Amino acid sequence: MSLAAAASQGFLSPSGVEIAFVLVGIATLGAAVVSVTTKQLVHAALWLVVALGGLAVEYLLLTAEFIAWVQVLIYVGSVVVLLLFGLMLTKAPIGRSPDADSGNRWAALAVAVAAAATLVTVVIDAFRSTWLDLDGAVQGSAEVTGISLFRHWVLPFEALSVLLLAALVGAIVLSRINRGRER
Amino acid sequence: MHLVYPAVLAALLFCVGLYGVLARRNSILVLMSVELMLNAVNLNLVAFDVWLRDALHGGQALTLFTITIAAAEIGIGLSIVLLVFRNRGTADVDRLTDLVDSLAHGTDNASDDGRDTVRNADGKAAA
Amino acid sequence: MSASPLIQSVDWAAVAPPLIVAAAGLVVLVAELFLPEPRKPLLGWVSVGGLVLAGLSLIPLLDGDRTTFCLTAGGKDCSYVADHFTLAVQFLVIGGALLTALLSIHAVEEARMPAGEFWFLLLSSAAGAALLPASRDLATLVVALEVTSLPAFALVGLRRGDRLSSEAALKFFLSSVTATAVMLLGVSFVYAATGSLHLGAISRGLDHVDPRLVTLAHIGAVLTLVGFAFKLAAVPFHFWVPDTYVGAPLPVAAYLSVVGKAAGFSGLIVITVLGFGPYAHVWGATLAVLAALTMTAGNVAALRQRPANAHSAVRLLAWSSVGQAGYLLVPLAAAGYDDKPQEVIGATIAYALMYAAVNLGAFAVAALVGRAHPANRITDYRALFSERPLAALSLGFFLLCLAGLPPGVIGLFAKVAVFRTAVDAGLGWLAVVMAVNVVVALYYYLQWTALLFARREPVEAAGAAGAAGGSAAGGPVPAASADATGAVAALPVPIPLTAAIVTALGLGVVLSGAPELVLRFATGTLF
Amino acid sequence: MTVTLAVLVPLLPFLGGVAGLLLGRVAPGYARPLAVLPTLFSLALAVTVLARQGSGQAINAATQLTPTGAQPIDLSIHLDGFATLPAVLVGVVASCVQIYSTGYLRDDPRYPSYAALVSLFTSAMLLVVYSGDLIVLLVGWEIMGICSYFLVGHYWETEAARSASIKAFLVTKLGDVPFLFGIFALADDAGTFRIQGVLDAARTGHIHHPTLIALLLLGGVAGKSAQFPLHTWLPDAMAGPTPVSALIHAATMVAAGVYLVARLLPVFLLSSAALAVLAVMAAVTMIGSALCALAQDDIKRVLAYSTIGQLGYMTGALAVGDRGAAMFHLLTHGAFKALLFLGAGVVIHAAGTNSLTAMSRMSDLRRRIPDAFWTMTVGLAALAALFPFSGFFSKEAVLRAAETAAEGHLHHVPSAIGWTVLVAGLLTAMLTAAYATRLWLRTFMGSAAPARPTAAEAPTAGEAGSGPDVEPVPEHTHEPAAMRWPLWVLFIPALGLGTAVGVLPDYFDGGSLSPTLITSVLGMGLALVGILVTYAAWRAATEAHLRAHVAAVNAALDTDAAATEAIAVGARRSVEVPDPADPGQILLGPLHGPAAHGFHLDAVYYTLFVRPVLGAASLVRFLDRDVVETYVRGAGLAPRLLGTVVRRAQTGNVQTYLSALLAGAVVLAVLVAVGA
Repeated sequence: MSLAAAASQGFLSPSGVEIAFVLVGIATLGAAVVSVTTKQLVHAALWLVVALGGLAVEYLLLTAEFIAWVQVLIYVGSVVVLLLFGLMLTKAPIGRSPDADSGNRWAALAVAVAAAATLVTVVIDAFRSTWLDLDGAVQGSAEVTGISLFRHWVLPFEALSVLLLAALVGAIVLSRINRGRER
Repeated sequence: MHLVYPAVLAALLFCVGLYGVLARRNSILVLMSVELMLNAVNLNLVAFDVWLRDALHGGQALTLFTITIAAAEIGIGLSIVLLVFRNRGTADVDRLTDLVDSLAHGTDNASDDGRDTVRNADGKAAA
Repeated sequence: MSASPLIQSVDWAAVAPPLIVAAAGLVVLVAELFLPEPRKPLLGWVSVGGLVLAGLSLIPLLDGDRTTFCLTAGGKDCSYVADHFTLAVQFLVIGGALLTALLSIHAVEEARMPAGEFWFLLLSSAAGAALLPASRDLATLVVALEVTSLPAFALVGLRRGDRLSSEAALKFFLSSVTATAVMLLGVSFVYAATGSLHLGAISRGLDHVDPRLVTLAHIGAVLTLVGFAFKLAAVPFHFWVPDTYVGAPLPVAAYLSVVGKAAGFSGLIVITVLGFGPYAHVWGATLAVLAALTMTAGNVAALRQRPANAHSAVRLLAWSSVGQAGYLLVPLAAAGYDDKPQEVIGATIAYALMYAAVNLGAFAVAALVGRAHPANRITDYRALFSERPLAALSLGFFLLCLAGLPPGVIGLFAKVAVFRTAVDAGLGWLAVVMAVNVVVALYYYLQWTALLFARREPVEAAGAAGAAGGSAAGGPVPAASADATGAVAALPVPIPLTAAIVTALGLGVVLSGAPELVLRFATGTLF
Repeated sequence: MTVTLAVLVPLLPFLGGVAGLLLGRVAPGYARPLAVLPTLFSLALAVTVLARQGSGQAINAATQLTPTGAQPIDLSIHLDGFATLPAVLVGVVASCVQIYSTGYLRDDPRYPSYAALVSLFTSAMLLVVYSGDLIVLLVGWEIMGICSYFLVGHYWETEAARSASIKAFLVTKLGDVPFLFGIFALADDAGTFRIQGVLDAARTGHIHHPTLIALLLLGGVAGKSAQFPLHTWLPDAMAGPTPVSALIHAATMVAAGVYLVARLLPVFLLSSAALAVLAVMAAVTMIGSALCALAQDDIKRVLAYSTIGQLGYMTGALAVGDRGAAMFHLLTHGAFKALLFLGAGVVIHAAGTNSLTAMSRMSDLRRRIPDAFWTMTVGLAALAALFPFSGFFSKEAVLRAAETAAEGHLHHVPSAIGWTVLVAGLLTAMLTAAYATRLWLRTFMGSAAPARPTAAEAPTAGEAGSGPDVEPVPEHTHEPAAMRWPLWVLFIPALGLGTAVGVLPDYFDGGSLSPTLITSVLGMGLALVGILVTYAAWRAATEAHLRAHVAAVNAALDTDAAATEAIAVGARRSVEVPDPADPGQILLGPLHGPAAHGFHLDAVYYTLFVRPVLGAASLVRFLDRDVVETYVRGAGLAPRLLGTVVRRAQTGNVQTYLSALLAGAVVLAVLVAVGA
């Protein structure tokens, strides 16, 4: 497809979109790293918001508008709020907690570094000269995505409704304090 | 845009999430890290979808599904964490070792008894 | 593109089995709101009815292949295919769920689990597992796998006041979610390399991948397998199994050990055989290594179970199910080395059908004994024969089937069918590993079987009996275990539980008499 | 019709056994008829099948059991002389043993399960004999094994019985692993599990790895048929009840290995290497076991070692490619050895001990149990291969085959193999005669000189126990008829089966089985030498050490036979005081010590295998009382260590689990990436 075009595009002459993508990407990655290392539990959730928001910007830069809005709505709007609620309900300490990391830290670091080395090597090897053409028709407007969803992906979509319902029921039944039947 | 940028970003984000899953003690923070891993995958899918100019938009569709799945998982995961917290007063994953099958005899009886007392207390509460 | 119809056509008969199961779940959920408390047990029977109905809906599909949710443009790939493979696995899933439901009816009552939610979650999980073998694109597969797993997390944690139950649920949840993330990463790589999520298109695409993407495609293929290998409890993705089974309500553990595994191996089969056919050398070798690791780890860990430890019975069954998962993987690995992989994986189906019947049976007897002995130690099974001869004989039969010894003929033949696929594929080393494992497994299955028929320890020797039962430090056994001797006979057995045991026993005996009923799957192609 | 009858032959005892297991507790009264009648019926049917089949063309009938995979598994029956004759032998011995057991274990509370297991065992053996398919044969083979472990452990209260059953399980399973691979490799080469198909493939040269397959199969054969170096479980298995020893460890199960080689002999003949291994195995087994038998004190252990030796004759015959001779010896040996064991049961009951030394202090055994005396005398004569008893003819058939091979008349058998078997066979003939004589003299000619003049004159026996001589029982009435008549039934074939020598070739491959002059003279001569030397040594020994002290164990004689034996089994270790009056002591000289302990092979195995396992076991202090639970103690060291590792990995910390999960995924990915 657009592999041929890649040859003409060097890494040393970045386009505007690329510069924006890389900058936002660095910010996203930084926020993610802080989120998994900070000792302040609530801050971790807030840094996660930054990272997820950064990803939404990246989606926009990749012309996937619909996904970007869904990302903002679902993640930033509800998931993080849920997580914060969870932190409150489990009486997580506000402020620094010295034992935020488990004893497994070094094993975790080793596995993560090994995984990163593998994945990055493979990905760079695979895509080092692949050009992503963003100039054509919009790929991810709400209309395009919606049409493809209902034309080609009806079955998983339907199955997903069962999933959501089950998750809802499951979450309710688990978090309901024991009462009702046995009383 | 070079496809390498989103792909490498996704790979790195995935591994950051992976580190968090393995290193965090509070289970809610572990959940957050899982979210990072899933989001990394989403970035991958969107980038590939755009690059491939997929007529079916499989990548974006799967991204939407993944977001939904992630939301559902967070919901049920949080309720499980709350349940654990209610039962033991902690949400630290590395303290959940009651189920380990001890090599030495005796300690498992203790956990068994503990379980029975919980059940009994439950029964009394019900009565 | 605009000429094609907007919406995919749907063949409702083809999708009936998972649809009916899901619909039954909804019915139960709604009905619970209107049922007064004393009538709640009805919900269980409604669920059983729904599952029977779903099973019956398989019959009209027997004639052959049906496809639905096909692409309206660009290719003939379909998302849902009801071929013989699908039907066989759906039969297994629905049957397994049915037996689980029978097991659960009294357990829901006694553990005071919320009835409506329990049945809804069970049925929606079963619906996902029934959808899985029919799925022919990665999006549906991922969603179906999640539909199978998510309700299961809640089911495991449903004994809400119990520390172990919630701990088990959290462990299961975290492991599963992580495995899902890894799998999705693999899916994204496969998507990048082939440009499609439909298995048929992936298979065609893998034949001529851009050379620069070959490594990516390989890694993607392997990582995609991880999610399903996790459900199947292949080593090293098995760690959640013993802890989760022990902590979960017993019927749920039985469900996971059968239907969960069915979801795992059917997903693996669909993906490897239909999707990653051109990469057979990769996944064949991978699965062969996983199979060897899995059966060895499962069996040796089961061997090391202490009969006097709490929950040792369920834990032993858990480890044994890990070992059995290894056998299930063998034909899959062999399929990677065969020219016609579709014909090899039938042995897995045959083995799984045998395993489902007898393993559920074993769990049913464990549930029966667990009523009198909540700790469910293996030593609690001593002299079961003198108290409940039928239950003891059934359990003995189930264990012998699992071990592959006569009179559990079907276990032996299923093992031989599996073994033969390895030999035929030239996987001599795997066959050797399997044979050694079968011998190793004899020890713990026979040990348990013999215990059923042993004489009861004299009451005054109860303390010594505990020590003799295999304790390391000889710690005193709680007096409850001595007092409870004979208690198994005292408690009445609920009818559904009896029905479950009898059904499983009947299946096992019929299959032992006529093994060709399942072994015919081991020949010819199912797709 | 014949096929239907043949199907019923294994089926009847199976049904009887199952019914016995089910009804055992509910209705113990049915246990006896359920044990005896199906076996008798099945014997009658087996005889009918033999009569109808005669020496005619082999019948093959099959129904496909599983239409699976490349090689279908058939439920098939193959009826020829090699099947019908052993079936009758199994039927006769099993019937005798069942009847005998009704008397022998008459007060045993575990009789119902015991009898049911014996029935199951009989059915499995008949299945092995009739089966035309290797997988079905394997099923029978394994059932026999399992029944045998349970039966050896019948007296599970005693340490000896427990460890014996574990040992039997482990040693035979050690052989079964290569055996299983051998069968699958064979089926893979031949393309079928049908024995007939395998033989056809062997004839047409489709077996591509005959040496490998034959050696793998030999592993299982050595385990099952107790051949060197896997023979050590058989003497210990004598801790089981005597009728079990008679049925399983003499006449049937141990013969199954020999039987299998006989059925598959064409495959073995393709490989000279396998034949050579077989011959060496046979020679070592024969001579070694005969020396051991000469040094044993326990009457049943003498018989056990002699069984090993006689099985060595059969494998020797197979090594020289004559399966007719092997089967002939299998038949006669089955008859006279079962007779000897059942007789030994009577003797043990009457003497209250199973120690030969103690028996040699009893002067009146011969008179108290005349049935046992006469029948055992004939049995021992047959064992020693004296003319005209049955053992003579079958042993001569073996020697004749070895001689033919030694002269190089057989193109597929190297003459060195023939010489090995011939020389070992002749030497063993002498040793066999010697230990048979020793057994006879020590048992029945006790305390020769003082033929019990007065009660006061028997101080040794008085010291030995309180039972027999303090209050002698003039008319010994303890043995019920059920224990006496089987002896006389078995007496007939032990005496006269040799006369079948003219007919038998028609049932087998057709080669003549009649003795030749030169081997007969050599064999008889050597046997007579053995007898005379032993007698002389015995005379010298008894006169020198008439009053040696011995500590023997005697059980009260008013208990039933099985209880007597249970006590004797439990006390076996205490009687191992060397007795200077033993002719074996004189004959063997310095060899006596090692021979008495089976040449310390057990000690070698102990250091190599058992000690590490026991070390682990004592660490865990795993002390369950049940027989089968102790299997676990015998589990090999490697699985246990591995199991510990796997269990230790199960830390309970979910992050450890996840680390392993993700690390596993990374490792897989890296491996695949590198591989790609």
